[in-house]
Order: sequence, then C-alpha cells, then structure tokens
Amino acid sequence: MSTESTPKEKEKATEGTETAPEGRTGAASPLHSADSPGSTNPQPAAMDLKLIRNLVRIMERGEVNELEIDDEKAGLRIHLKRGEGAQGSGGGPVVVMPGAQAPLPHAPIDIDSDADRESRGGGDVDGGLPDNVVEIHSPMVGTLYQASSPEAEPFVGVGSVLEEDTVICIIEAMKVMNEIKAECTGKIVEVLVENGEPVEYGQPLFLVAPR
Amino acid sequence: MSTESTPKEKEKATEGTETAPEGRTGAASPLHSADSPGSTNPQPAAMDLKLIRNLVRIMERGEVNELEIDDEKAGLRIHLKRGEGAQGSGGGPVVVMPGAQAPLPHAPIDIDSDADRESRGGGDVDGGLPDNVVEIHSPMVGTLYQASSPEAEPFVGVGSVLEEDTVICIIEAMKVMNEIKAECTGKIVEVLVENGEPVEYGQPLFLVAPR
Amino acid sequence: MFRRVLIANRGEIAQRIIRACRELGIETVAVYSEADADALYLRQADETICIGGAASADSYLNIPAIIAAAEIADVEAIHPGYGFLAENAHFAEVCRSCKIEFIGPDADTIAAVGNKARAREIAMGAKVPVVPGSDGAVHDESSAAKIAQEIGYPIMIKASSGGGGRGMRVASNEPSLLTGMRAAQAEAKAAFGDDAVYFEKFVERGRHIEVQILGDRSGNIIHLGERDCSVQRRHQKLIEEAPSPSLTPRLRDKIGGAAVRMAKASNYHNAGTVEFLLDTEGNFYFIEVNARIQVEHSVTELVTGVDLIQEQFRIAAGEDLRFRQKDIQVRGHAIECRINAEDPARNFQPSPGMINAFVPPGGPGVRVDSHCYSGYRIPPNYDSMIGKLMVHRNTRDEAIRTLLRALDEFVIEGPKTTVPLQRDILEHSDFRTGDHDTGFVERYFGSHPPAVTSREVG
Amino acid sequence: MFRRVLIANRGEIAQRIIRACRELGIETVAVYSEADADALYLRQADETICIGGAASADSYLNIPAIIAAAEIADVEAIHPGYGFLAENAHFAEVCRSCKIEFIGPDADTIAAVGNKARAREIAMGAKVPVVPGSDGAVHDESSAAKIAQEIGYPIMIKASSGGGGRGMRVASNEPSLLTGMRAAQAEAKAAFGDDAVYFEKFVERGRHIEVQILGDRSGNIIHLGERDCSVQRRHQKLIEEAPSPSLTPRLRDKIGGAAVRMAKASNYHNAGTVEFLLDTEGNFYFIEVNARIQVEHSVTELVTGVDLIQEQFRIAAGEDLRFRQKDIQVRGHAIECRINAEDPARNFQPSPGMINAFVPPGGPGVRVDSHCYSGYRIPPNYDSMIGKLMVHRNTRDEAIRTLLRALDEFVIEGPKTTVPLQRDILEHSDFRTGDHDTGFVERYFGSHPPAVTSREVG
Repeated sequence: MSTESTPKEKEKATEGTETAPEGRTGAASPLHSADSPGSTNPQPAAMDLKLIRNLVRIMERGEVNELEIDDEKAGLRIHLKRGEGAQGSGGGPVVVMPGAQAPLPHAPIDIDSDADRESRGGGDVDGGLPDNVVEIHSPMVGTLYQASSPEAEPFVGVGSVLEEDTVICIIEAMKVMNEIKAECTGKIVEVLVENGEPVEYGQPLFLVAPR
Repeated sequence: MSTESTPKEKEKATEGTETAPEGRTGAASPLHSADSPGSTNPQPAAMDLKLIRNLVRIMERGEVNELEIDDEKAGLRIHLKRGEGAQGSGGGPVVVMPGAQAPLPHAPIDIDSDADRESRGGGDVDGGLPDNVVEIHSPMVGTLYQASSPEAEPFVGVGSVLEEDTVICIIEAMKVMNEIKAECTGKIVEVLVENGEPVEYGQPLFLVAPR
Repeated sequence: MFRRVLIANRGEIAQRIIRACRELGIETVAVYSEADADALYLRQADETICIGGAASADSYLNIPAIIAAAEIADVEAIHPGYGFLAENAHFAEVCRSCKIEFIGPDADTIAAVGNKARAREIAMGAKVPVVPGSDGAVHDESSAAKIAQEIGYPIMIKASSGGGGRGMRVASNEPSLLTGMRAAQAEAKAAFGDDAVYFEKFVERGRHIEVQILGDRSGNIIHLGERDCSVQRRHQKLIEEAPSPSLTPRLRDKIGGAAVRMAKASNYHNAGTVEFLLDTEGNFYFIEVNARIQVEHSVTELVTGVDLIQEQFRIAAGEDLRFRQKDIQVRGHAIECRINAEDPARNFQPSPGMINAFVPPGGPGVRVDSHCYSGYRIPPNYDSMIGKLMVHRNTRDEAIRTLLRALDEFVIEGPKTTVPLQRDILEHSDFRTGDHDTGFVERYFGSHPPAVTSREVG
Repeated sequence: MFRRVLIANRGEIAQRIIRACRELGIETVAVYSEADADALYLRQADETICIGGAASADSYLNIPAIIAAAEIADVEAIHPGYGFLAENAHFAEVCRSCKIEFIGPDADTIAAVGNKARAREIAMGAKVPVVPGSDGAVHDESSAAKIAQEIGYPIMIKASSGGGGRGMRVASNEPSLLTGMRAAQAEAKAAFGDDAVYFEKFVERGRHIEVQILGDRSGNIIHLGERDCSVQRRHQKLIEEAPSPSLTPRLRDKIGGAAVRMAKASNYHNAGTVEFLLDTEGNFYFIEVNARIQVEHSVTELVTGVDLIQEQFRIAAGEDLRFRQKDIQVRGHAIECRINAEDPARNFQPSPGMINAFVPPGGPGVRVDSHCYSGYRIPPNYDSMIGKLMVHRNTRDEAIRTLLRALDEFVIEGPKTTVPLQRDILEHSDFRTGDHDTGFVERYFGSHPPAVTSREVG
C-alpha cells in the first residue's frame, strides 16, 4: 500500500496519477487482487505472489505497462506486462521468477509497510523523498474520496496551498465519512492516492512542500 | 578436555600437575563423571551440567578445592567446593546457579572444543598462551601415558629438551600403544595432561618454548 | 466455505489461524498494528493492512478500524482469535450488521454466558452442578449457621459487591463462620460501601478441568474431552494437558455430558469451552463458559486429531459437524507449556525486546506454535506469551519426558522466559503423580501466597 | 537398559538419537569431527569427544578413533545412525569384540544381507518374490530367446560385471533382445573386460515400497507397515510417505508378511527395512535389506506412534518387543520431505555454507527434525541433508495441504535448498493422485533422463 518504487524498476510507460481511468472503476480492489495470473512453472512461493500483487497494483496506479526487475542479490527476476490497448485492468501480467528465494526475517517483510516506515523515518531510500518535501499520512483505515460527491471537484490537487485545517480528503470507515485535514501548511506537489482507493493506517497520501 | 581456565576463576588452592594422587586412580574417568551432585533447586539445565562436569574435572586435575565464577554477562554464578581432607575424588561440589541461561547458538557450544580451537588458532584468549610458546596437540583419541610402564620414568617433563623425534608420551587406542613424537623442537614449559588421562583429538598436551 | 477472511488478532494465534486458512484454501487478510509490522507471520497472509498504532485500543481493540479494513479488503468473515475482541458481544453484533460473519457463537450467546449470574442460572436450568451457595445475600447471624450447615463446611464468605479478594473469608466451622462473617461485612462495608455478603462452598484443592465443545448451527453439539489446567499462577495457566490425570472414564463422560448440556442451553455454536472446578471427591462445579477458541485448544487437537480452527471455519460457513460424539477418540497424552517472556525470578515481570537467538525444539512428539524467530523483537505492548511448546506421546509419563528434553533444547537468548520454571514444575513429584491442584504453583514456586479461591479462574 | 552410549554419527540423526536417549534416561557421548565442533546438538549430549579432522575417513569412518572414544568414555553401546559405519559388518564385529553393544543386527546378518547374491538367495529360500531373471549369465543367442520368453518381456539385459548403468539394455521383444544383447556384450567387454550378461525382468513404472521391521533377540519379528519412497531423483529419495497410496489392505498384509519372512530368514534383530519394487499389477519383488535405521523412519513413527530409535535401544539392551503385530495400527497419513542444501536448478549441486536465517515451520501436524539454526554453517564435508520436514494428518490430501503450507513457511536464507522443488512435486497431479513411480521426478523435474532401472535404489 505505497507508491515507493521497488529496486531497479524500469518503467517503460509514462506516469499519470491524476484520475483513475473509467475502465478501472469496476475492477476489484487492488487490496484483494486475485492470484497472479499467468505465472509459469516453477511456481513462485506465496510471499512472491504478494510481491507480484503489489507490483501489479503499482503498475495499475501508475498506468505502467511493462516492468522488469533483476535483483541479483535476491536471485529474483520479474517481468510484468500490462494489457495492450484500452482494456484497463484486463491484461495479464507475465511473471518469470527463477530461483525465487525467501527473504531474510530481519529484512523488511512487507514491501508496503517497510516502504512506509522508511519514508516516514526520512531515510535515504531508493526513490526516497526529495529534500523539503513531507508526506501526509492516513490517520485511519478506510476508503479515500478526493471530493465531497462524485460530481464535486476534488478538495485539493497538485499545487493546492494547504492550511492546517484545509480538508484534503474524506476517508470512509464503517459508513462514516471522516473529513481529513492537512494538519500542516504548504503546497501539494504530488497526490499519491486515487479517488475511491482503500488506504491503510499510516499510508502516505500527499507529498507537500512545506511553507 | 582442556586446561584453559574459565573466566574469573579464583583458584583458592595451589596447583599441582605432576602426578595423580593414589586415591584418585580408581575414580571414574572424568569424561564420564556422573550428574553433578548436590545441585540445588532450581535445577540447572543439561548444558550447564556439562559445564559443571568440566569445571569439576579441571578442579580435580589441578587439585583445586574451591572455585567461584561470577559471569555477569551469562547471568551465571557458580560456586564449587571439593572435599576437604584426603578423600581424593569423594568430595561433593556445591553448585549454586540462579538464573542460568542458554548460551547463544553462535557462541561456542562446548567449553572444551572451543578452548581448543581458540588456543590452536593462537588467539588472544583469556588465559591464552604467552608469547613464544606453542602447544603440542594430541593426534588421536585415546588414553595418554607419560611413561613406557608404570614403574618407568616419564618420557619427558618440564624442562625436557625436545627434538622432532623425541617420544613425549604414549596414547593407547584400541589396545594399541602409539608412541607420540614431539614433531617440533624446544623445551617443555608445562605438562597439560596427567598420566592415564583420556585425551581427545586436537587436545593440547604440552606447552613448548621453541628453540 | 469462505473465500476470504480477516484475522483480527496478532502473534501466535494470528499465525495459527493463517495456517488453518492456508490448509483450507481460504485467502487471509491480516491486520496489524505498527508495533507488529515486522512480524514474520504477516508474510503468510495474502494481504496485510495496518490498522493503527501500537496501543491495543488504537489497533486490535479498534472496532471501526477493523471493520473498515474488513470492508476495503472485502472479506466474508472475521476470526477474532482469543483475547482482544474475541468475547466482545458488541463486536460480534457489529460484524453481523455489516454482513460479515463473526467466527464464534451468536452475540446473544456471548452476552449471556459472559454474565456470571446469567451463566449460573443457565447452568442450574441445564442441571449442570454449580458451586453450592446461599440463595443471595445472608444478612442475620441466626440464619447464617443454618445456611452454612446446608452448604457444608468449609464455607467461603464473599462480599456481594466484592472483587479482588477483598471481603473474603474462609470458615471451617460455626464459630469461625460468625467471626468471619462479621469481619467480611466490615471489610466489605469499608471497601465497597455495602456490607452484604453471601456464602459459597469452598472447594479445597480444586482442579481446573475444562471441556472443549464444538457445535454447529443445526444444534448438534459434541465435546472433545477435557483439558486439565490446574497448573496456574494467579489464575494464569502455565501448563495444560489432555486427558486429565484425575478423571475416571465414568467421570469423563459425566463432565463431558454436563458441558454439552450447558452449551445446548446457551444456544451455543462454534468452538467453546466449559470450565469446571473438580474437588478431591470427584464432584465438579461449573465455573464459566469461554465463548472463543482458547490458547490451550491445541492439546485437544493433539489427542483427538481434530483441527479445531479449521472446524471453526467450517461451522461458521454453515457446515454441519463432521463428527459425532462416538467419532471422537482421545489417543495418548498431550501437554502444553506456555512460553512467556517473563522473569519468574522477578515476580514474572515482562521481559520484552530482541530475541537474539531462537531455536525451537523438534523431533518426535513435539509441536511448537510460535511467531518468534532469531532477530524478532517482542513488542512491549501486548501479552508476554511468545509461543506454546506441546508434546504428544502415548502415555503421560512419556509426554513429560519428551517435554523435559524439548524444554532443555529450547534456545531463547535475550528475554527471560518461563522455560526454567516449567522445567521445575514438570519435575515436581506432585505434578509427576498428577496430584496437583490450582494452588500448586503458588504453594511451591510462588513468592506469593496461593489465592483464597479458584472461582475466578479465567 | 544402557546407562551410557556413544553416538557414532553427526547432524540430524545424531540429534535424533540424543533425543531418544534423553527421553530414555540414557547418558550420551557424542563424537564429532573438527568440522562439527560448533553443532548445537552437541550441547544436548552429556559428553562430547573430538575424534578427528573434517574428512569422514579421519573421523566418522575412523573405527579406531571411535572405539578409543568409546573406551575412554566407558560406554556400554554404540549407535551408528545411518550412513558412515551403520552397515559395516566389520565395525559391528569390532564393537562386540570390545564388549560394546552395537545398536543393530549381528555382524553376520549385516554381512549376509549386504551381499546382493546372498540376500537374493535368502529371499528365495523364504519364498519372498525376487525380480525374475536368468539363472546366471546368458551366453548364446539360441537360449536367450527361450529364457527371455520364460521371464517375460520387457527384459533388462545387464552386464554380470556391470555397474553405473553401463552394459545395460532394455528389450521389449525378441529382435530387440538379440540386438540389445550384442550391444550390451560389446559395451561390457569394453568397460569391464568381460562380456558376460544376464537377464532380469524390467519392472515398468515401478514403485519403491519398503517395510519397516522390528525384531528382538528372542526371535519375535513384526512389521510396522510400509513406506512409499517412489519420489526419487537418481536413486536419492526426496519424499517418503506412509501408508503407500498404491497398496490395498490385502497387498499390505502380503508385503508385510514377506518382509517379516525375509527378516526371520536373515536372523534379523533390531530395526531394519526390507525394500521392494511394486509393479502396476500389484506384484512386488524384493530388492534389498537395509540393516539400519533409515532417514525416513520417522514417517512410520508418525503413523504408528512407535518411537523407533527408543525401540532400537530397548532391543539392543535385550528387552523383548513391547508390541505384537496386532498392536501396530497405522493411523492417518504421514509425508516427509528431505530438505537438502542443493540447488535443483544447477543439477543439485551442493550448497553448503552459512545459513543466515533458519525459521522452521510449526503448528498442527508438523514435525521438523533438523540440526540447523540461524547462524549455522553447513560444512562442505558431508551429505547435503539439512533437515526433514514431516507432516501427519488424518488423510493424504490433508497431509499434502499441511506440507505445502509448511514448505511455504520454511525460511532458509543462504544456501539453495530443495524446498521449491518439493513444492512443485507436491502440486503435481501425478503425485496428488498417488499415480507416480520411481521415474516420476526425472520424467517431470529432472534435467537428466530417468534411470533405466530401479534395482540399485538405496
């Protein structure tokens, strides 16, 4: 549940994070994407399926169509392709994962939570934050909405100037719509989430250049 | 199976390594000393029993009557007393071991083999070798004899000058008497073993000041 | 069967539930607090969702966060494990109102058996013996002696508004009854502003016997034999075993039947436990129902071969029980030691932090359920249990021998643990002969006196 | 019972034997080579003695060193484990001449069953079926066809002085018999300087079935059911299970009876295994006797509840068997995966060295026998097995599910292991249906062609 890039990603498509394409609205929540389709023999272990799911999610969000990872240290090669044309979520990624290997227990377990933690700690991670940019994290689990209604304009976007009490989004949890305030001042430089996206506790939502 | 001293040993008796007292000849081999007698509740774990056995053996060999160890790092206190008077092996050591704790798997497992290894490697261990002194190690498992017969003089002793082919002891294995040669030159500064003592492969037998 | 479930718990039991799901082919969503982000068992989940900060109130007790996670993850059911929200009737209600199956009995059942007075009524209605006592408060000294006579000495005098041992006295004859009653009344008045007291039979040298039950939604209920949990310290179980060394086959059937009656009278379905106190004459008295899976469920799994967590899912999914009472056979003997990161030498104070080395025992007859490993940091926020060491052998004596050698093998470097204490307990002659009761640990190993009663044993 | 024994082995089986001794109350003396000085299981021994350098010849195969250690440690018996000196009749003889009990059958029995021709004779004498073959070498082509006709096609042509697959041909009819015979003779002449060949029935799609037996010194012999070890790569077993999915109860009794006859005819006592090849029509043929405990003994322990290592000690100490044939009940299904530090992707080359992280799976139905732990360095000097992962469940299907989730949990960081291969095998439809034979692994997972025969399977 993060947008941090994984090691040596070669993103062969341009990024676009503004709005979700219409064709994807009906797709299953990325949090419960099914087993990675098209995986070849030998089967990657379960923990690798999770990595794949996360990668596919990152690709979906970033509209990335192809991704290759060659992590020699982990003995891991991954090659993913997303559906050509306009099918949205329909394309089957191709996974090649020879010699997949269990990661260290001391090493980060969860690609998501780890990335979160590292970025929160301000560590100099791969794809880490630029200087003078802070993250706004989700204070709760739920479904994020960028606007007060489907027809309304988003509360904020790239370039929006934030005051402490600026409403930046709504997170729905148990049918309750919770207005989330900025609690910091500055200007939004990147929106890390999409409208209607499930978010977990502590997940980065916006990048802000503080005033 | 080593004479390396354990941390913070306070040996309250004088050492004497020349010959075994008569009263001890009939005693059980130190290698198979029975469970430590007189241990108080809470019972030390099995691995600690082994440590105790080894300590008792070191004490027996050195005619040490009392030994205290307070290893704060290992959370280990040991206090051993050997029988007063002339009973030889009859005295029951007293063991007090509160909060005994399993050692690290990465740490040395066996007090014997570890000491051997360290001293073989020439490392600067507690009670390690003085400069310019080398050890002669046992080339086999067996029972060591310092003389060719019970009536004969020992082959060598402290001060003996060694040539490569000087016979330093006999090791009996499977009823075969194997003459062990010095395979180095120099002068014996300490005899680490006793007559009739079982020795294992690699165990230090003599300390030699090389010529 | 469910396609996808959420596990609203952490540690050993979260891992246990994930294991059951993987074997059943159910997808798992594991929620976790920030303190558990590194936990290895999260890797075995199909999805993980961080639901809040380290404090339990912010995460594992945070109903809105858990329900929100269940909704965004689109699960069909929630398994609450034990502790946290497992016996929270409100949570069970919320789950069902959100059309999420709660893996456990109905909220009404949880609420009913969770109320001591109500549970006692149900038990009496089902002809399940309860600890004999006065019918409400005893006010005047004249009737006190008569009531006590009927109940039979020794008598426990308890403050009606009491708790925590205050306003409690044990009387073994009429003079001490009257003295004790006055003292208890004065103490109760001072402590609770209410001098009402009631009488209860004091069960001496009682054993804690609990019966595992399973019930489906069609009303079929069976029991899976008993567990003996008499090795306790301050009502915390330390060692559990099955079968109990103090039950005869006849008594076993009788107590099992009582547990089934209690469950039926409570409209119970899913897995549960009916707890009893057994006296030295073979009388048993109902204590309470635990409307959840328990830590020690695994010893029953070992002797019956039934995977209780898997059965919980089957029952919650609407399947009928796959076993009848006659299919349940108890084979061999199982014993469990709870391995807690506590320092027995320092009044069992928790000992969290880095585990530098963790080498669990293995080999024949040994089962280890633990979420720990070399390099795991025990968070200070939750309970101190870091694993369960279990053995299953043909006889009790063999089980004890295997358990002793397994405890000796267990390497846990870093925190202090209950391993040395468990070893001492297993070697104690009273435990060896099975002649121990709930006061055993405090009598021989506690720095504190044994509790006055075992009624509140949890 | 013995007071003190020496364990003349290392690794997993040394640990296994120490465990049995601790449970029996026998003191243990563990000998070790310099390469194993750090091994954790040595801590569980009462005494340890270094017997030599890393090379097996200098230590675990060094009979004088082991006997000298036994003498200075004053042990009453030596357990040889498997491999190394376990089936060395000379070693057994030396032990006995030194008045040290050898835990295993008599030296004469070891020598007799260790000789293929002699073992075949004993089998035939005991009416135990052997693979049909020619009575010695076949010299002229005229009689060849007749002999082949009697044995029945397909026929395996083997060099009398052969080995390693050279001089071997399979013939399915008379023309290919004559061609194959000429080729085999030429190849044998070139390879061994002897062109003599003999015929044997070629068992197609054979399964490796072995029967565990136990015999005491009073001549009582029972079997503990079979193990199916058909999942092999180059005659190395990878997965073993009990019971075999391909035996009917009737066939089970028949093959068990044959194993007992074979053991009786060999004057066998202690634990042993009689190996058979089973063809697709339910015919079975004696292959050989393993006069020792085997790696896969534990799956039999799981389904029978009998601790085979403990029984070995009891038998060697002169006790009579505690079980009769009718006491042995096979319950549920057990499967074992051998976890080897080998790289299946690189022709199974050994992968020794530091294990950075080792987190064995646990939970219900799982047994792990391994001497490894986080921080253990696998020495390059010995075989590559670093542990055995076993499961025991009520049914074969449940056992496979548990084994899969356990393999997924197993963290071994550092060396390459057979874990991913085992996973693939367990998910293969032929394994799932139990429809696999000894050629299965090489057919689907091997980079090399399946071996021509399974006769030499060890």
